[in-house]
Amino acid sequence: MKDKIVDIRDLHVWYRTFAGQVKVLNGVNLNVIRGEKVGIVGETGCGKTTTVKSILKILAKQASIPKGEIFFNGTDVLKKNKNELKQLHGSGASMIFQDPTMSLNPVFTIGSQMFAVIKYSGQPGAEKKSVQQALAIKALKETSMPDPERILQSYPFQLSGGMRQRISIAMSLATPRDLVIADEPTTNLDVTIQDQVLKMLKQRVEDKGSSLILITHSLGVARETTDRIYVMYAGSMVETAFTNELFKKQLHPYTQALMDCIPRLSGGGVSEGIPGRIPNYLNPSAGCRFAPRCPKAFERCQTEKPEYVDVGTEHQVACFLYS
Amino acid sequence: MNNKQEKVVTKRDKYENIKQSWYKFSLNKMSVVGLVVVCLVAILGVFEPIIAPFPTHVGAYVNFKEASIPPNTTYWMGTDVFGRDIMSRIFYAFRGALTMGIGVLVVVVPLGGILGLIAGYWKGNWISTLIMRVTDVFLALPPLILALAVSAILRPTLLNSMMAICVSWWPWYTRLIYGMTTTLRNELYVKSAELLGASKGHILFREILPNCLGPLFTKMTLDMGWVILTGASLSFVGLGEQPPIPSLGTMVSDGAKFLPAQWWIAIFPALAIMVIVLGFNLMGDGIKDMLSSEE
Amino acid sequence: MNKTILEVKGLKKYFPISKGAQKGMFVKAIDGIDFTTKEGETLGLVGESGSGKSTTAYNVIGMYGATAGKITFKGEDISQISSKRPLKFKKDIQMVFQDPGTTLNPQRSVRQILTLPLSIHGMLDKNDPEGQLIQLLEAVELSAEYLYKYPSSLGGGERQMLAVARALSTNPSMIVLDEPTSSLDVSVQAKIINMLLRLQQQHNLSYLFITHDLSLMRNLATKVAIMYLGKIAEIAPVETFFTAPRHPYTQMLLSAIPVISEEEEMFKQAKITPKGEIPSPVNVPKGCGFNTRCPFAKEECFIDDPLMQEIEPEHFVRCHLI
Amino acid sequence: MLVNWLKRIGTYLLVLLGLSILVFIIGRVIPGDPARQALGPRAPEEVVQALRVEMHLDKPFVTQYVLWLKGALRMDLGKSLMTRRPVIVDIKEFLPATLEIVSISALFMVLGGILLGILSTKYADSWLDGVIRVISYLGIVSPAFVWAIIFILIFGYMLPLFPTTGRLGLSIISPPTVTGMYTIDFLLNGDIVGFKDALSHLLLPAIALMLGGLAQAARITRSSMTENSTKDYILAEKAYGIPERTILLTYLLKPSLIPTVSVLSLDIAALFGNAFLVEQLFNYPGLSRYGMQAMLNKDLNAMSAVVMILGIVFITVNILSDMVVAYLDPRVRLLGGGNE
Repeated sequence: MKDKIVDIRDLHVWYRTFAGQVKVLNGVNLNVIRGEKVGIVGETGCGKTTTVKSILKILAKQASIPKGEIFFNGTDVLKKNKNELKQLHGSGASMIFQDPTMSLNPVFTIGSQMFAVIKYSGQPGAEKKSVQQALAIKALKETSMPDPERILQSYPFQLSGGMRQRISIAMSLATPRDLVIADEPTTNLDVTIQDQVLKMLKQRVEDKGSSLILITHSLGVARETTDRIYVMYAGSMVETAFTNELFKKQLHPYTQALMDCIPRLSGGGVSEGIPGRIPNYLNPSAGCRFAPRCPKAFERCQTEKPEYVDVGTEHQVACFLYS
Repeated sequence: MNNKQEKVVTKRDKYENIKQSWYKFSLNKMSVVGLVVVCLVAILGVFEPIIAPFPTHVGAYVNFKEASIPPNTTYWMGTDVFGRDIMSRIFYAFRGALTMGIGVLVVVVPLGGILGLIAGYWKGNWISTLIMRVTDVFLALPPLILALAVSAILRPTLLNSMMAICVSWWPWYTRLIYGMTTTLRNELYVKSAELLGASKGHILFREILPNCLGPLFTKMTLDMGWVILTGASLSFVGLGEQPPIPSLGTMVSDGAKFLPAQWWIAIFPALAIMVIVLGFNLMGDGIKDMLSSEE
Repeated sequence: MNKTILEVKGLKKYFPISKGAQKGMFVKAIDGIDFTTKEGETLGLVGESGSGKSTTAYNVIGMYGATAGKITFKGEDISQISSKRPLKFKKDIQMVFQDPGTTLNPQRSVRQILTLPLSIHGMLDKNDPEGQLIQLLEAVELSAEYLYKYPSSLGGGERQMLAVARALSTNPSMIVLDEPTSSLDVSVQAKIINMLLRLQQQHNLSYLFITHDLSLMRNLATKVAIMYLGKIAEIAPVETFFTAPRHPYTQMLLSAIPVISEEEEMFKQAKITPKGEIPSPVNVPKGCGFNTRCPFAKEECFIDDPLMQEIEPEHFVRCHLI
Repeated sequence: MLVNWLKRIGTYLLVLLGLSILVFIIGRVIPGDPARQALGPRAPEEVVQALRVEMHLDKPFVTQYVLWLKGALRMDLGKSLMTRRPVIVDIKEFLPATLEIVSISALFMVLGGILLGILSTKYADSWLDGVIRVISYLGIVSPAFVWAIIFILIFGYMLPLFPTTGRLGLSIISPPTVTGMYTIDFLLNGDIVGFKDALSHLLLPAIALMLGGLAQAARITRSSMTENSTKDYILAEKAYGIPERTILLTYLLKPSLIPTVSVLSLDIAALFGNAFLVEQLFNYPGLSRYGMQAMLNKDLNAMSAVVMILGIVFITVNILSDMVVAYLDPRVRLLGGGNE
């Protein structure tokens, strides 16, 4: 079996709120093979960010993980204590965030932040300033940044959103990483900048041979950047397949409905959208969470939670139409 | 959908709101402690003639036989040099303290608030700069000193010391509301009200002000404590309520002369001040948590 | 049937810079644009951040007064700021903003929000005020129960529908929409787009629709104008705009859009790979603003700014290559 | 950049001028006759009248203000009715004493407040956090003069470790005045015994003064650090494996200090206000006590002088805090965006 960088099994994550426990993740299964680029596509509130944050154990204080395992490089992250985690964080994974105004520390220069990242990445000789400087400039050049020396001295607020996201990418790949996680890295950028940043991210990940988890709400972005796509709805995966396979044929009713809502460059109008609202996570129904909005739902969907079933080469779906 | 249904739905929304707010308020147990303390102080202050063991001791009562008795079963907090029961006098002083707090806020909040609204909304033109520069001048002095200077002019009574604190306290509210209004006036709902042709009065008092109430109530609760504290400081130097009417500041300053032998004369009023201010501070924090928006 | 409802001539909007190194200079948000819209039509304004599309919308609605040029609405001049305009224009042109989070006052109930425009313009139906409001809600597919809710208990999509209801309340003839669905999910966006199209049919509304999403524009607009650095690069009816774009920037933008089907790839045949970033609108490059990023830039493009040319009826392009 | 600083100092000078007008109005509105007050009821009318002329009380209000202002600029602040000496002499004597106390409590406040803030963030929701929060509540809640009384009670009588009155022990002769601050003058003079005695006299009033500010600083630091700890850039740094301690003490601390500094500058200025009562209780001969008596005895010249000095101190503290904020926050430094 190709070795799996990340293997999440039946992960449940709950958040403590004033009204009680909000059961966001309801049994998530996800795996990433070494060197593979995996996309997670889903709408607001489906739990995409919670899933990746639980891999890096940077969930909010109110979050709790009642059930499930997360294997990173073969060891279960949830069982690890503080210093064991150091190795995972040191050279294991890195994360790029959505909002360019918040992804870099506003009161430190770009240089001081990059040097710190390199220093604690466990690279040989990383303590020496000169090595840090060299690696940082090399990383910035690889992300086609003009005049890296000036960039290292400047502060985040002096740079445009596009440049800041490029710096985050450079930072995450300045030292070899097993896994890069990008949470909607280009959502706040203009289309022409987004195109350049996505192509560059894909290029850098391939050159460094690390694997990528790309979170996005746009199927188009996922189609252009990833090898395999997980479609997520209300706290669990509903369908997963190789990218070109998924765009040829969608199996799960939610994925089909999502496709029809996307306005096409070739025109022809859009569907009437998906009726109803995202389920309330406070006391979600025991059955399939898409059932109340699903045109093909039948009695069994209301009571039973569909299992994740194989329906072809690497094509899985969680729906009673197929099991 | 007639009025009855409207009542039901809004009532349900309101009830839901209250339950949610109480949960956030009581999340931190200390805020509940604060609320209890404040209620206790209010009850003791208002119903002092009934509750206090020696209501007559409040006035110009003298009984040297009972002078300077340490705390015992009859006089729980002991008596002062004139033989008056300290606990009853503290209860009465609570009433003075609360009247001072409420009296000052009732004047200062509307005055400072409206000036802040005007200065904030019309930021950039001369009226706003004038208001804010005058506010800066008043805030260039620590509030206690300005209050001291003003009360030193007037005859020392409770009312005059309240006026003195009003003079030095209104700018805090102007600056608070000014800060919020300058950001709120760019919110889209304010812009759209303007574009619809709504009157300036509507925009200031129905669109902007309701969104300032959260931090405003928090500051008012905290300030109840600070105003009482400043009032106590004024009466400490003799500029507040004149004897024989008891006020916490005067009781502390009189008692200070008899330290350490008759320690209780000064210590109990001092603790009383701490308790009041503590109560309002804890409650203020609770209100801040309650009104903070994020879940 | 459809005569011109809105005409913009040589519109300019400069913002003076009061602080920092560039003190005394101007941000040239709009640097001379011309376009017209007919009744019942949707003009789409497309462009990236800093192109001036939102500023144009704010000028039409009257949040800003024009620095130069003229805006005429149904034959009357509305170039000045909204507070200086006669009340009837505040009734006839309405706006829907981008951010669902702040477009409705969180401290006022839906009923108060919808009543405000009606009471300002004296259109309150005395004997059945509730019925009138419920009718408005039903026009945007919201149930009567929403009347007594507060914005905080509504989803992003529902809030935008309410914003549309507020805009509809004074039955205007034009609605300006500034990226109304860009912060919403695709499934919610689809609902709103279809609703807007239906309302346009029923009330013969004309829309000025601002967005950065060209695929959305393809399914909504009758005519599309693409803006770059405060100027219009190309205007064309929607069919020609997507099948035969002539301006290099339009082609670059089309080729940058991530699409989800093979037939859409067909529209990106120009394959101009996007490069560089939009320069700052303070010191606009000499000649054509796009010369720093244009693969076909000739020597002439760096000298003088090309003029708008009408290469086909209703199809204008501002480029030296034509 | 310089233009910004000049503009800022310009507004502060304007505030100072406004303050002088405010103080003058308050001074002059005093009912009763300051000249009669100074000379006492038995003084003959013409002597009182002469004093009144000398104090320009007969001239119209505006000219009185202009004369006073001109005098102030020439350091001639008129005579104090209480001490019968030029006010400037009193100030030279009393100001250093108060400055000494205030600077020590400011030092305690800044270092202690930030340290406690960091500790309670690091050990958030642990027993230590609980203890610190209780201390900070007690500190915020109780006025300086209550702490003064408690200290006098404990250290004055029960366990006399520290002196609770005056500036120097009776046996110690005051050092040759260089700065006017005893601790420094003793050090310059190499007199360690004197230095220790002066310091011990300072300790209790300084601590009583600074507890409120210390608690406030701790609370603000804690809340802004907790808020910043969930921001994306901190999560990213954790994900990169930067050790907890480095994140806490550099990347989280620096942005979180910005709100603390502005609160601290207000509290340091407020120290002078609270010093009024503390100096009274510890009968510490500082400027605040002098100002207090001036107010109680309606000594106009002394009162105006003290208030003006407090205004100047407030403005200097504000300018210092603006500088520190400019250092902490590059956006303020480079964009010149002053916080109102």
